[in-house]
Amino acid sequence: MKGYRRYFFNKLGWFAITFVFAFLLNFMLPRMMPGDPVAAIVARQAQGMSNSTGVQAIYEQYTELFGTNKPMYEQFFIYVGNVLKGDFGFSFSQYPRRVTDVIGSAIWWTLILQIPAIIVGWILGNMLGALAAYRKGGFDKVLMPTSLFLSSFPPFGMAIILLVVFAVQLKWFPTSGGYGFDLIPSMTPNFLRSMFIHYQLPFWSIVIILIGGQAIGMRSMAIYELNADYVKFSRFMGIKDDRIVGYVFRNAMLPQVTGLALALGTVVGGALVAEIVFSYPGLGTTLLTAVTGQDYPLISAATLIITFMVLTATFVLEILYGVIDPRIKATQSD
Amino acid sequence: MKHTINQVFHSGKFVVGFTILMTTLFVVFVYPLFIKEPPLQIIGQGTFFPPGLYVNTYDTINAPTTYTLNLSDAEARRIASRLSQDDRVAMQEWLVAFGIPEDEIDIENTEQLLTQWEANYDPNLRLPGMTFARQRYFQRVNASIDGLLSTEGAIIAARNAETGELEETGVVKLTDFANINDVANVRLLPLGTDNFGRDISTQLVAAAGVSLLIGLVAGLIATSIGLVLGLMAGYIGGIVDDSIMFVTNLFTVIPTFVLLILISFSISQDQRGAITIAIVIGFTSWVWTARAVRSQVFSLRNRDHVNLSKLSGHPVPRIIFADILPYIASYVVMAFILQVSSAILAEASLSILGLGPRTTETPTLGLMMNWAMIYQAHILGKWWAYMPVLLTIALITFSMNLMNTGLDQVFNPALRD
Amino acid sequence: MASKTNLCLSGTGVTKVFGFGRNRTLAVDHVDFAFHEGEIISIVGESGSGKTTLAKMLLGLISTTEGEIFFQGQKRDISSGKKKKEYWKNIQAIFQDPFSAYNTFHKIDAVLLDCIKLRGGDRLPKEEKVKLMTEACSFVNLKFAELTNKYPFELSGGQMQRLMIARIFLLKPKILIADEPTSMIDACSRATILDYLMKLRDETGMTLIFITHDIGLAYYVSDTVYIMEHGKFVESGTADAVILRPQEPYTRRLISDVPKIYEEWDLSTV
Amino acid sequence: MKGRFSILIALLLVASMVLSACGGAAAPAAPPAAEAPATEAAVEAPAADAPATEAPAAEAPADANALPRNETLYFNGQQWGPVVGWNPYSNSNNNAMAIAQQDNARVIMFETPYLYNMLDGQQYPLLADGPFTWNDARTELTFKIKPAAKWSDGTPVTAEDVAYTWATHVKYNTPTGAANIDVIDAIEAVDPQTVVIKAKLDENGAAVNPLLVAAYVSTNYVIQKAWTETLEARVAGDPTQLLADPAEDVVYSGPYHKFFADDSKVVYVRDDNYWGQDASMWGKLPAPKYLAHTIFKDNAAGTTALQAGEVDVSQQFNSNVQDLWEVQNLPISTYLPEPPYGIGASLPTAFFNLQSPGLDQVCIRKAIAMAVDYPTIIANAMTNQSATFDQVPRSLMNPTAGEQATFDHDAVADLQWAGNDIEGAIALLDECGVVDSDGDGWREFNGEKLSYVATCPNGWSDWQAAIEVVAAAGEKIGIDITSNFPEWSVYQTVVTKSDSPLPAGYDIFMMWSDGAGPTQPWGRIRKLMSSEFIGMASNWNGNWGQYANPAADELIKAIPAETDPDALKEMYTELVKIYLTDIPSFTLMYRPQSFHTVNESVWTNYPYDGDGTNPPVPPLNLTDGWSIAGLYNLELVQ
Amino acid sequence: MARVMLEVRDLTTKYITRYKEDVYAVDHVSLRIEEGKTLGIAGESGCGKSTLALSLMGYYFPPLHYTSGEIIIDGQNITGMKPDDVRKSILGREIAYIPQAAMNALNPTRKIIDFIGDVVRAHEPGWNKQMVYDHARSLFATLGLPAEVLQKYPVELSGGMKQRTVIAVAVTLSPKVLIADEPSSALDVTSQKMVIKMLRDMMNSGFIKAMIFITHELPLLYNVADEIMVMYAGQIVEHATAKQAVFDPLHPYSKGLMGSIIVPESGLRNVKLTAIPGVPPNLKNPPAGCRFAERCKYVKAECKVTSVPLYEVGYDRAYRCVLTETELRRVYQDGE
Repeated sequence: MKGYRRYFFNKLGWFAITFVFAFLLNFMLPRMMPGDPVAAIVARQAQGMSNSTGVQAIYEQYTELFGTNKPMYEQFFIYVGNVLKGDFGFSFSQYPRRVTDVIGSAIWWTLILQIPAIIVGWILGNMLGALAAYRKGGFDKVLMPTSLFLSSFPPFGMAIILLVVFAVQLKWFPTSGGYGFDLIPSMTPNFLRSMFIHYQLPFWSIVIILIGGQAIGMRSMAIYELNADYVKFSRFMGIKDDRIVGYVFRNAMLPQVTGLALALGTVVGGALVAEIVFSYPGLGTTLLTAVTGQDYPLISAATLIITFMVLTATFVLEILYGVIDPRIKATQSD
Repeated sequence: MKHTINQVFHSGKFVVGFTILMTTLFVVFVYPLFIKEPPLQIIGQGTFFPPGLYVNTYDTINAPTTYTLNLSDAEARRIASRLSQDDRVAMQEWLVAFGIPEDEIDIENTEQLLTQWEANYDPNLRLPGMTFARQRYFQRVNASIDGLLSTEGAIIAARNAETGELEETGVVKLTDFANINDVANVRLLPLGTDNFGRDISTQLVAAAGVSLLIGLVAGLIATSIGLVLGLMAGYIGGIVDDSIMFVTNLFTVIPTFVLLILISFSISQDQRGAITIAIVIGFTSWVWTARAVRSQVFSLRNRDHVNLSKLSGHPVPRIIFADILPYIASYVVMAFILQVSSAILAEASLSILGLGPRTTETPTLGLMMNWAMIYQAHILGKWWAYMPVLLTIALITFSMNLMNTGLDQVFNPALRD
Repeated sequence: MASKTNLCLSGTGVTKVFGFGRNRTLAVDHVDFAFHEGEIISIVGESGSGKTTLAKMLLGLISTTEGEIFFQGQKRDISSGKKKKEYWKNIQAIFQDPFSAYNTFHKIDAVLLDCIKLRGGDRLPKEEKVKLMTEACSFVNLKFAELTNKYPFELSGGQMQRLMIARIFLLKPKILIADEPTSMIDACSRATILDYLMKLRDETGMTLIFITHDIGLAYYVSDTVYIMEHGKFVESGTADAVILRPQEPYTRRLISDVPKIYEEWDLSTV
Repeated sequence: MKGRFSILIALLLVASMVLSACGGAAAPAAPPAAEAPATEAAVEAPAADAPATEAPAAEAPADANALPRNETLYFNGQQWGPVVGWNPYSNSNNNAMAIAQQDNARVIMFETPYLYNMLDGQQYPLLADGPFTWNDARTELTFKIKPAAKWSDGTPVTAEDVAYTWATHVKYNTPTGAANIDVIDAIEAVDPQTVVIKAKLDENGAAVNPLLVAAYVSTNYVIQKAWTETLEARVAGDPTQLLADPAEDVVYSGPYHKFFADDSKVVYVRDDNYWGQDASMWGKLPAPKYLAHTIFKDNAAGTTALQAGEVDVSQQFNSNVQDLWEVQNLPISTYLPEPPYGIGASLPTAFFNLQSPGLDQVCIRKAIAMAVDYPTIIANAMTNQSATFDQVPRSLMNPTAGEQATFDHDAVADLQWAGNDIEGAIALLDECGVVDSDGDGWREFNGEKLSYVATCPNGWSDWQAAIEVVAAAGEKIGIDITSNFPEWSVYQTVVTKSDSPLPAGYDIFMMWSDGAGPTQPWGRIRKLMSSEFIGMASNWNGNWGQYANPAADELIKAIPAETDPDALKEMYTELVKIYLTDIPSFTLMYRPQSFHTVNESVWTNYPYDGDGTNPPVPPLNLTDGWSIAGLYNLELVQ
Repeated sequence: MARVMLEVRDLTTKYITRYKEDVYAVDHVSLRIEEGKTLGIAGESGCGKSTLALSLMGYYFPPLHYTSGEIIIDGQNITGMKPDDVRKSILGREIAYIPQAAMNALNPTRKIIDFIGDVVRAHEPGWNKQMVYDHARSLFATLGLPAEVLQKYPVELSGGMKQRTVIAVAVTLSPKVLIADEPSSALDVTSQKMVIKMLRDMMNSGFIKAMIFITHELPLLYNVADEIMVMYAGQIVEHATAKQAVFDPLHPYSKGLMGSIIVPESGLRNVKLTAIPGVPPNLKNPPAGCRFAERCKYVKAECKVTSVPLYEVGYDRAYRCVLTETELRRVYQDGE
């Protein structure tokens, strides 16, 4: 257990340090963008005003409110202080809504969509890869290249193809949104079913893209494992092939957990784009509108949340990995 | 070396991937030799002309020779093209609603149907329960079948320069044909036009080239950074290694795509050329290479041949170039290929969000997608505006992924089939 | 038995520490030694005893954490690339795994030419170089004409290891450190390798330092044996003294654990 | 291991497939329960084209969470983000569906005294009772409030509310207050029914701008005094907070109010006690019980929903809109059957930066304007949803009949240019000596190569497409024009900064000009040509190219006070002449005030050209200004 | 005569490489082990000794393929049995195998006890967890291994312990014959000795009835084996008692091999070692005649043409050479 605790704290330390840096980056980068976001708000206020003093007054009022007239470091410390209090400030583009409010309503959609999609994609990909390694033949020669081809589409491309084929042409699924256009969210079966139907296309567009890469990785891992000494020994101990294949899959899949953790950042990026294509509510669209609307606080918070999600997921995966793979504990206690 | 290359080209996967890529490159280089038009030239007035062969109507009428072909099905085709089965059913429906007994209408009998229609149809009459859209539909049907059964040709008239009156200059008969070779202006648009009225095929070829270039530049940058950092971290080790790995880990967990969005937005659109985007992509995607190179170098630097090289008095740069680089070359090549393909994907993803390169001078695959999406090509069924682009992206990345898998199997014999 | 002639390589308090903090490991722990010219020394230890680390420090491939190494009685100075190069004219090595000791991308000629270059023979005419290489190869019973333009991996393990010796033949260093030179070689080629090493030593009078885990080998070849355990020398002395009459319990155990042919191998002592 | 996984996956797959298949299959199975779509399909189009309406809607009218399809009118394109508040004082509310004080103010929740009708240019009373009157000196405007007008809390709307609204705008320096303070001196309640608006007077004792005073009554909401006082108390008099208050408790007078709002939609429900059902106003309630606005992320999503019958009224640019009925045979139509399909009301305009070298020359400006291929812009950028300049020759007026009548077409006919007139442009340039003297293919002026950047905000697709065509025109006449699309946030900051010269990269740039409204075309002309905006730190009005012409300024100043129609026509004609001669900016296309595409699968009787309504209902999505009258005419499709 | 625990007749197996080439790594090998005996197999790397170990199990999977010959374990001829029957009733029960790289022979993510459970249940599906545990416990006790090991993962064990655990797992079902392929080559001398002692004890206590011990370390082999077979290029070239094999080898190859032994024993310092030049032949197309001919000091013309059979000289002595015993002894005499 000592080895594992050390592993845990090691990872936790990493998590913390990375988070601090990510926080800094997320604060800095949006603020390096050109243009004046306050001007956008003033623009809305000032349309049709023909006296310049009035506009100037409004402009100053908002600059003061958002603190954009202060030096960057000062803004940063104010920001840190506020964030620690759970306050991410006002959204510029959706003023006077608060960032927490904006993100709070979007994040659940993203979580509900992405977590299952990533898990299912990962499992399917790994199964495919393992089967390709074990069965070889047609499996390896047809299914693998096919899944590789499918994964070669950019995430939005897969989303568009699914959209065109299944929603626009076949009309099996709705084209956009998170639930029926005529529904009011509630926990009724009707609503849940509508949500489920709207869920399908964004979900599969993420899954399909994910499968190929995972399958390739798993195939290699599984082949390595199949050649491992314990396979030979187990065979000579009379253990059935099924069970041995079980060993192999498990052992090959475990490192894939880290693979997934590492690839998570990319996957989430692609999934955000898929959200946008399907007009699926969530962080993807929030982020996009925030970026184009130069909404610093919203961009910072959205990227921070995404980073935090990825970081946490990575952390959880690695911790889990440490729990389920005894090899980790052992190397740590050496 | 030769042996390795030989082996590489014996890998089916690699060869297939390589062939696809080379074919793409071939097209990119050869196509412009034949079609010399600038890819972004606006030739169509209107959006999304469907793929096909375009024949200039004016030149057709004025073709030097007119041929008379008496095709027995010419009339049937003409009628079918202007009066569809759906239209007939709809006409029947209108007539029935108007009060004509249904059994008196034979929708297969074109002549009778048209007569009944002509006698009864009133474009301004809105039958009870009929939507406005439906009323307009009937107006359009009415307009389209006007003169359908006429056996007269069409008269060509020209304005008299003096009087300003129209004077008949000729008649185009129903049986008149022109040989397409006689028509002065014929243009093949194999993939139609885009929303700007630009030839998609020409644009696609150019865009594929630019996207490959972006991929190449980004891949080179990413690979170089990754290689240098990986070499430094792996070879020097110690604190250098620790700090490089720290940065690398940082970049791994911060979602690259988010970073990419932020950076490309900060660059601002007017600065965002194709190459700038490539550079940005390159600078955000070196992590994997750095990791891979580092771990390779790590195990290599303690290998005896490196020690031997040191003992032979070779300086560090030579050791790195002669004793380490060749060993990791295969990894680096594989990493490079992956970088190229992921950079192409990244450009496309950025562009679709409108954060791609500016380029009104050069098209990229991502930009083509972006415009097609903005003009809703996908939901209006204008498949030629986006499907070829998507397929091109997929094929290019697929070819690279295939090559990579092939290489992987060559360099890791355990993975071979 | 080599008499106590001039000191060739010696060290006091030589220490190597890897890592820091929790990962700190003491690989070599304040060892003192004195190797004399023309001597054959074996440093014997089990895996993880620090013998290879010590060898690398002696070679100057890794730095020492503490302690001093003296070459021919002088404090060794390898602070610059040039000085290192100079040092390496005097000390060379043969490694355990001939398959990984060669750069597979370089031809055999390059390996040998490097040696000529290190000996300052860079400017020699080509024929002269070929002559030198041929001579070196024939020393280990290889035909240079057959090897030229070949890659190391086209040779067998034994041949590669012989080529290593040819390399040393060209360099004629004062000290040769042989790190498990025969452990990856089949038994029947082992004799050949050892023979050539001995022959080389006889011709050049160099100091030969064997790094090995094989007590049999150490006994077989060396004048002086150092037994290493956990980074420390636990016992040293002449081969006969140490192997046949070990004083330290560790040495005794080590020797008793090795299967033998003439004596009974006592299995009850585990 | 393997077995377990396979089973798991198989289950997952099967479950999702079965469930989704149910969803898909349920739709065709549903018709018995679905009145609207089913009958529509039978009457209208072959079944294959029946919109794939959501199953839940069709089969479960009993579900309290589903909006009954035949009581709900669906919109899109007015609102692109979630609602941020319900505060009618603020312009920051991203609640465009309910709150948009503009020339054709949106009046579903908050109401204005008058409704502007862009088709006939008239202001029709809403809260007001009968037309307003001017005193003889045109310094005071008087109108009465309808006795029937009531707030949602049942209290009557009074003149005091109108006066207090204005007082609040002024007190807290709201945008509305700041915008009108220069022309309105005070608004007073003479008695509970009578409102008097006192105009600001100039040194001569005349109203500064009677036109703007009159416009106030149809562009600004009346807000309840009592609620305003509650709000003031809540924010303790802080202007920023007053504007930022989300006003969930707001009291309104309109026929609809908030029902539900989240990130994907906002729904309004009819107030069945709405005062407007009184005979003095509409005499009935509007037809749909619910107004629902779906928030789409982009046009494509909106169009698909429109195709699917999930949107009834679409206020967005649907490219190639005619495909929807011609190709896809959907029951979708626009106001006009043929291009331009809608009534153009705004004039997307390319401004010349008159400070850029060479662009101070009329001949160069004109050459560029002549060379631009407008038919291509209209066909490609607008997919023909703009009148051509053959149909509506260029002027300062929008294509509505009312504005077109304000000037003498014949008098300016010889100033018109056709566009794509490369030869003409070349001749013009040659004539005024702007030639290519160094043989590099580009013309020089004062020895400097003519090289410009044409720009518009990134992502504004039709403008971008238009700018591309402008850039292409330059090359043909030897002027180097490249295009550039900065982000909107950058673009707006740069362009609206009129107190310093525009930076490089903004030689030719696009901005909008006013649409239809009670002050038009005067307001538009002022913003296109008046020099008064030069030097403003943040100029959100116009004339960003910094054009100055005393003659034009004079006319612009005089028009608001002029009441004689003939004199007005003469003045307008003169202004058009100046504009077409000096070309400080040029219109690239016409754009509707709002796009108005309707799907008749559930509702019908939408306004269309020649629908016989009197006064005519403008195609403004049944929410803006007089177009709300359309809501009362809607019928369900039988 | 003692009971024959394992008899192999003319066993030939081959590898089929990826390029569809056949490599006959075990070429007509016959051998026989009696109860209580250990048969040692010696040879250089690549001589086929490990393949022989695999081939003896009677259970083949790609790339190794059975070609011909018979395997009889304790009187039971397993040739021709269905692979699944072999798996169920032979492997682990009758004959067990300790792999060469025993370090990695245990599934790294499975606890020892669970792995033992898998092994047991592969043969006795009815056993429940408790039964397996009790069995494993008593087994470990018998073999002198700590019971805690059962609850550990392989990575938590030291090298020596891991190796002994592998052996314990291999003998879980008390097989009659144990095949140990270089079981101690990766261990340090102390661990090696413990492993050997364990194997010895198992033999002595009759826990296993016979053992085949494969190694290239001759001193070790000498100490473990009762009889030694020397393999060269897929063939047995000499078979003798351990003493004879080491001190009186007949085949020139065995002679060379034994001449290269180095042990830290008095008087063996600086003695002349024998060296065999050259490399073993490629088994893809082995030479027609004697496979050692290329490297043999005493080669004759005929050696390169006719294949040489294994001459039996006495019950437990055989060699493969055209020269007679006397001729060989003479040439060796002359050689020195």
